[in-house]
Amino acid sequence: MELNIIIGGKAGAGIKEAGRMFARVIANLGYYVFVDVDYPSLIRGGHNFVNIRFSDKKIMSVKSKADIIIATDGRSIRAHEKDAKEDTVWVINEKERREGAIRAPFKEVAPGFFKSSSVLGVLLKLLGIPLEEGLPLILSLPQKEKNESIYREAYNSVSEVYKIRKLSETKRELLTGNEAIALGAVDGGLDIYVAYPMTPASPVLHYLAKNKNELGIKVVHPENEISVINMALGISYAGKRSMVGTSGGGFALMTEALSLSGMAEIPLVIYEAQRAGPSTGVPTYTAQSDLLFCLFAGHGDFPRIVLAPGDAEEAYFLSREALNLAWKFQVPVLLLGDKTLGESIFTAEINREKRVEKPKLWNGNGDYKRYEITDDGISPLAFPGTENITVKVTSYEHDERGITVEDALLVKKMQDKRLKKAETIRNYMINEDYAIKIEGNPQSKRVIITWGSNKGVVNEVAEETGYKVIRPLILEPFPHERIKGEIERAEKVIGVECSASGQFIRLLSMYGIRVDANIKKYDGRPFYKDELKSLIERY
Amino acid sequence: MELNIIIGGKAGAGIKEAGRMFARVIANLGYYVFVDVDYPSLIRGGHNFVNIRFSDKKIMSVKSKADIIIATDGRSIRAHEKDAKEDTVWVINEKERREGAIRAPFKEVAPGFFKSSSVLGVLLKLLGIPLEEGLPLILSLPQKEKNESIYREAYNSVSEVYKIRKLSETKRELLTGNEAIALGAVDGGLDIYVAYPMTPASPVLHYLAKNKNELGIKVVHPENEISVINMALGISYAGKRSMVGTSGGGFALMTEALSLSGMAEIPLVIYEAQRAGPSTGVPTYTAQSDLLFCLFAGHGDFPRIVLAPGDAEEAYFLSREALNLAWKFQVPVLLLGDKTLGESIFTAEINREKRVEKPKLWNGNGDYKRYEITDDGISPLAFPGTENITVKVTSYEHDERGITVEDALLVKKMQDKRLKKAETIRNYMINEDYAIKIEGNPQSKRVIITWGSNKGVVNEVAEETGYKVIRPLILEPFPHERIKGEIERAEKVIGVECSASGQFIRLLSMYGIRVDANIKKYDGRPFYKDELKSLIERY
Amino acid sequence: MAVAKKSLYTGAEITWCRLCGNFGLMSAFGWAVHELAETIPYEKFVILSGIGCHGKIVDYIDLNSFYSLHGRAVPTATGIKLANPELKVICFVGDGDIYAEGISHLVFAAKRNTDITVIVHNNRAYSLTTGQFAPTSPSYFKGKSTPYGSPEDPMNPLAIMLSSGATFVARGYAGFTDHLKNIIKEAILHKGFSFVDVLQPCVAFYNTYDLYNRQTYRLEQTDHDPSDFEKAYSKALEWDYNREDVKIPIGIFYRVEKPTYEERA
Amino acid sequence: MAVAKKSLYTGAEITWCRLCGNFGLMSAFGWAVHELAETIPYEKFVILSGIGCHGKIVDYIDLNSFYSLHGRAVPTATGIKLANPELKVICFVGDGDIYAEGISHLVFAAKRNTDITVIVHNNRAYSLTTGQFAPTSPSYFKGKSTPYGSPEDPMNPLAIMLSSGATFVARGYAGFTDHLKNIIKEAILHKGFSFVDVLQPCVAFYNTYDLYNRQTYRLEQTDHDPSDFEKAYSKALEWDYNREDVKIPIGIFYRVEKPTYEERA
Ligand SMILES: Cc1ncc(C[n+]2csc(CCOP(=O)(O)OP(=O)(O)O)c2C)c(N)n1
Ligand SMILES: Cc1ncc(C[n+]2csc(CCOP(=O)(O)OP(=O)(O)O)c2C)c(N)n1
Ligand code: SF4
Ligand code: SF4
Ligand SMILES: [Mg+2]
Ligand SMILES: [Mg+2]
Repeated sequence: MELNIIIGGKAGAGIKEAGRMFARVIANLGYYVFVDVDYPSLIRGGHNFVNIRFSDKKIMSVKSKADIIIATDGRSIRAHEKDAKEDTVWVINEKERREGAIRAPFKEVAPGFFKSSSVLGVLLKLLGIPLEEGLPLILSLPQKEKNESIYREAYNSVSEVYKIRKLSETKRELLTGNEAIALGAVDGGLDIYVAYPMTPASPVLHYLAKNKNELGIKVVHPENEISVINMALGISYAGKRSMVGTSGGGFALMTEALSLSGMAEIPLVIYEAQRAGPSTGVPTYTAQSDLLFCLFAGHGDFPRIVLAPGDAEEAYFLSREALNLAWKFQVPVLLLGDKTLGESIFTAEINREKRVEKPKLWNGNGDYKRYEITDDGISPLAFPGTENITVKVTSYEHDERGITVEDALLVKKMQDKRLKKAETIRNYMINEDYAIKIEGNPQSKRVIITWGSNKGVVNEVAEETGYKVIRPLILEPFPHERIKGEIERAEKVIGVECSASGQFIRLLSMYGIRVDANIKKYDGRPFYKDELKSLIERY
Repeated sequence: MELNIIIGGKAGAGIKEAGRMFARVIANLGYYVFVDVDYPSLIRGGHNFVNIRFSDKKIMSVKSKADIIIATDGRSIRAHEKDAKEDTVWVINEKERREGAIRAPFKEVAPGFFKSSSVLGVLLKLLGIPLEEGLPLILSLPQKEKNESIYREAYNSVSEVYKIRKLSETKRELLTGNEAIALGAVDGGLDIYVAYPMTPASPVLHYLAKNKNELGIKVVHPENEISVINMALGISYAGKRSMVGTSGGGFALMTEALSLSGMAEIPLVIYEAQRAGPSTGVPTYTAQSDLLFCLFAGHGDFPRIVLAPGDAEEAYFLSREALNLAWKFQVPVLLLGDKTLGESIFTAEINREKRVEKPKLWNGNGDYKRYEITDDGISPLAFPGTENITVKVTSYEHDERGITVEDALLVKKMQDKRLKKAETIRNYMINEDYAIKIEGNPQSKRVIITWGSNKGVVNEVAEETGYKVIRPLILEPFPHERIKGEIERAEKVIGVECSASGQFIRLLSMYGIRVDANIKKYDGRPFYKDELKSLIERY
Repeated sequence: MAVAKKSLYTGAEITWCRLCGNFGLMSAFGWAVHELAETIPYEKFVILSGIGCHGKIVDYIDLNSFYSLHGRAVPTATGIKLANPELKVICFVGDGDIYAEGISHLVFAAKRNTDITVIVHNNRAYSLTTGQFAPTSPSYFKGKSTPYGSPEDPMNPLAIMLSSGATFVARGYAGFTDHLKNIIKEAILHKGFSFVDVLQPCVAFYNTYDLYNRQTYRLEQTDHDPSDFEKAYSKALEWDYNREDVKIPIGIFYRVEKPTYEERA
Repeated sequence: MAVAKKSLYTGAEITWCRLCGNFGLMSAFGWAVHELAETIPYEKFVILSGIGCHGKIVDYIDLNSFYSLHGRAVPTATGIKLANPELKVICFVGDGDIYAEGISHLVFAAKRNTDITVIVHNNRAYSLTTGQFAPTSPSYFKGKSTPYGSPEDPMNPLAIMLSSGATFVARGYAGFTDHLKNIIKEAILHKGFSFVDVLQPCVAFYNTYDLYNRQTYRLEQTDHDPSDFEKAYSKALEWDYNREDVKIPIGIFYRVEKPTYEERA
């Protein structure tokens, strides 16, 4: 049992809200659900839609063709003709016309605002879900009386088409990737989140700002991204865990200080939520085309860690991990997401658990040297304010105490220290269980290799078409030996990614991993399941 | 006949000046000369030195061991003990002591300033070069009487050790890499140079600012690098040729607008003079560790060109070429140099010739569309101010007129246009004669592969040890097929680069090119000939 | 000499909210251009914008344009003017855009007296990013990044511009289109750096129509002398972008002639 | 209670030019710290710097330090203070560094009233990069990037700081070490954002000792009232960083109490 539903309407008309409420209802009934949110960069008007798929099996993708299309305005009818199948059930605004469509009263609470209650009412009735299942959500809205009457009227205005039954008593949890990242960071010990607004990373800022008191953190929104990252480095230097969040353009502005983080060995987590570029591009749409930039950003040689979650659960886990890794190794850690990961709604099973690893701390004996040369390249940490010592960090090449050096031997010595640290990181990371995931049909000799938010759609297609899926979650240090091991006996390897120039495939080739074909999408939309399946079937 | 001379002393004592004057004299006598300038980041005091090598054969490297060491202060004696051979001729300040050293009066024109005249006097006499050969240089200095008397006294204070004769009547030309870049840009049609000071790129700014009237250009020094690059984009949009110059940290700040240049298809040349990083690093020393950053900087997918000259002649040629390519293809072009290339003095043979190619211009018919879709992906240019049309450029994804689009099909269409352009660029560039250089012993099956300013030292060592040298001058689009062709029958391939993490080798591996060994230097100093030779001989 | 009026509309779909202050601002600018077109040909205008709701204006107006980056329109404009001094270069920027991200460029454009015009769509909020506090938001502003109220007091951009050397400093109100049109005309005609802070209500995140309708008054209707720096500065301090109970002067605060950057560079 | 004086010298080789104004500035700061150490333990101090000759100071002074990027010491300092409000955070920055590259951060630190101290080594030149004009260079300044004279008039950082909301604004002179020491002490003790512009002669690129010895006078020796904003502002305008024939006031121009950013954030 599964259905794919599109709800379209104007920005500001509560389309996203309707999608979220419906997802809540269906997840309460025990279903798995995935919601892709498609909206242009504007505040009111235009055309928004949510694409919702739910199923009794675990799913994490949507299809391009919908079983039900709910068009709350005339433009939505035209926009979604291409997404309809022959048997698609259409529900349109009572003021509009379309052959065979059900017409319903999509009422606004105020002019131009909130059609969500009416959409929910219509949709639940259509699916044969009892009115009571949606009521608590409606009653938690502002202007609840008005919303309730709109909801009831809408519910009663159409007839049942499907009969969706409760699947189990367990209500599934819903989470966006961004919420998962926020919570993961908090559970990894986040003290202060610093960010300048930028789609699609802003929801993390908003979520943390709203809940900062309960979560016990501080949230800062400074004047620009350069300030953001330098503030964060100050916070980490002073001994508190910091994290920043941005998208490609903002990240670009941070690259000077990224290199500082590498040189000064100051822990830092950067959440980079990719969107369709280059430049301002298509800012509310998705892409995976900042990959190579993130891997090599910053001048000079220094170690870094780059992690790429594929869904909300991995986002939670890797975000928490990112905080710990940054402090364990005193390096910048990039958490590389995208709009699809960040803003889609997932049914996720997350057991929140605080996990704050103690970093390597100074033992308090003798003189303190911030950049002490050690076997593993990692120097013990101490923080300003500690009695009898001074903690000196610097953007210049330096000696063990942190004083500038220019002498050839000393310069090489510190470069070697950081190379040593890179090796320590590599040895640790590539053995981590989660470095790569093997999914789909693990026995198959036909392989899809992909990364990030393609996880859901690729795994589903792979299961149906009998492909094995290899997906690295750690992109730097790159677990190439393990990938090669998994690929060894493959007869066919297909790459799947959202980048016009095929950045992921170029990364693979850097490690001698070749693919037979590369399926690229770069129109700002995620892969749809039916679309990807037919593309895969061509090979 | 060749000699290697080190002159050491305090910053501000005219050591660089002495090196430059001596290079002038010896080049006037028909010799080839190469000067490596080694100085820490400070204004007065500390320890500076120039390492000068001259020969009757073409050379472009220095050795670590010197035939003559001129130590103008006590510190220089200690600093250069390690650079002496058994038979090194030492000249030290008369106030100092060292066994077997010649003592000479290194006089200052003013306290702490300008020992250069005395150094030149001593050196010329030591080499048996007539006093008159240096006199014109001395007389062009400020305080010429005082300088002349110091020069004469110094000349007469020591005895001849060598007898360097005039080699030919042709005086060789001297040029730093930075001067060559400045002149190349001007001859490529530069209208306005925009830069914020940053070692080792600043000399281009200084040179152009000083000569702007004769060269017929404007020079602008704005408030920061972000302003620099955005100003330059404005200049190009308005139809004038712009160029910017910076080093790694400043380039990092430019990466957001680099992506804009890609999206808006605005011609731009960026000179990135690498120095030892990460971060502030060792700012007056050399490195090749911004390579991967430059290749992948900027969010999103967009075409770019990256050029890497190996000496002053190539710097002139590629800088001129960069201007033309930027306008031919309407893309950002990076000219990737480093401190060794930029600040070393070369004997260079440059025939200055203005070469300003006309870009693809709008034919004036019909409506103007800035992003017209064409067969080669290149849209005709027009500039604001043209009657009856509007020229609209944008950082957003756009239609042919330059108006924002978000629709999936239109987004893909423009991405495809830029992919098409990338292909046009690739086809053009990889067939360029200069895409790769084959040097050393072209018949050899033992190969060194290297890039940038290693040219001189690698070629010399290769000639002596019988290696073939492959050196790409175009790093993007990468001429990998041609490299592979050259490498096919090689028995041994050794990489040589100045990067701790081996960035060049990682670039090669991205295209399936593997090396058997990689020789890396990362202490901020260039490879010295004797040093590299012994390293190569180990394989 | 009457010049044929060119349509200034590109035909692109306008995606501002109904009643957004940007409409008034765009009209004022359009009128100003039409009036100026008597002496300045349309093709000599170049408009630029930052990123934000305000930025969309360059998609709508059919003049030469450069849709720049968030915070960066001003240096780009300076480059255009340097390259071709015959062009009239006007930047449409946002308050988040130019008072936060790009403040350095604004200060230096004023310092240099570069001959461009900067028009700030000052809605005192980050709107396109769905409502965060901005440098000129009042301290009680509850935005998405500061749901418990902004921890900062607003900046006074006029005071900063005057202190940075701007030679033309004005404030307009998008609700008084005709008055704003005159300011914009004067700003464009001014030789040197012109700065116009436009109070622009944002109906979605900070609806200030009532406030401005009630509190603004016109400097021309007082004895204000725009050639007097001290008076201009004290007028600039009259309203602190925070209080709602003081009068808000609009009009030209300051105007003085100085050699431009393009002349000196 | 007498506290044992800690040596504040790291032993690193000092590579400033002989007679550089930075020596006077460093002494003044050292004395201030020793005096403050009576009540503030040494380990509670954190010093930061930008990149330039000025920046080397953090290598020489044996206190906790963060040798930051060109122009970025101020946001880093804000982060430190947010993370640990018990620390006394002092930035040593250059005029190129913070009036050009990092001006946005300076304006916002003032606006926020973040409780840090910013000491500007204002030698009115880019020195470490061998002598280019800087934001406060006079217009006749011939630097390496402007060999025919700067095309810009100097900025007045005090006016900008006052207009940005700084709660402590002062100017010192590196040649009057004792006077400067007192200013620095007051600045560090001030709760809120403290800004000290220090006139720092650079003997290599802009030797201004004579000028400052001749022209400076002390505000304490006048009837200046630092609690009066208007007076502070007009005192700030007295010298435009250009003329050599007007008197240059040094001392504390303005001081007022306001809640700090750390308290409000
Ligand atoms: C470097 C960068 N950072 C962040 C953003 C995201 N962004 C887009 S619009 C905007 C704020 C807009 O506020 P404002 O400038 O006041 O414009 P308004 O929408 O209010 O007109 C931001 C932060 C961006 N595009 N670029
Ligand atoms: C991003 C960046 N741009 C440029 C530089 C090069 N740089 C180093 S010091 C300096 C100028 C220093 O001037 P100022 O801040 O006044 O310091 P001073 O040397 O005069 O003390 C510059 C531009 C840099 N380090 N980083
Ligand atoms: S969100 Fe505000 S500024 Fe943006 S279009 Fe709507 S009303 Fe205008
Ligand atoms: S160059 Fe100037 S600022 Fe730098 S150390 Fe020398 S005198 Fe001081
Ligand atoms: Mg705004
Ligand atoms: Mg300075």
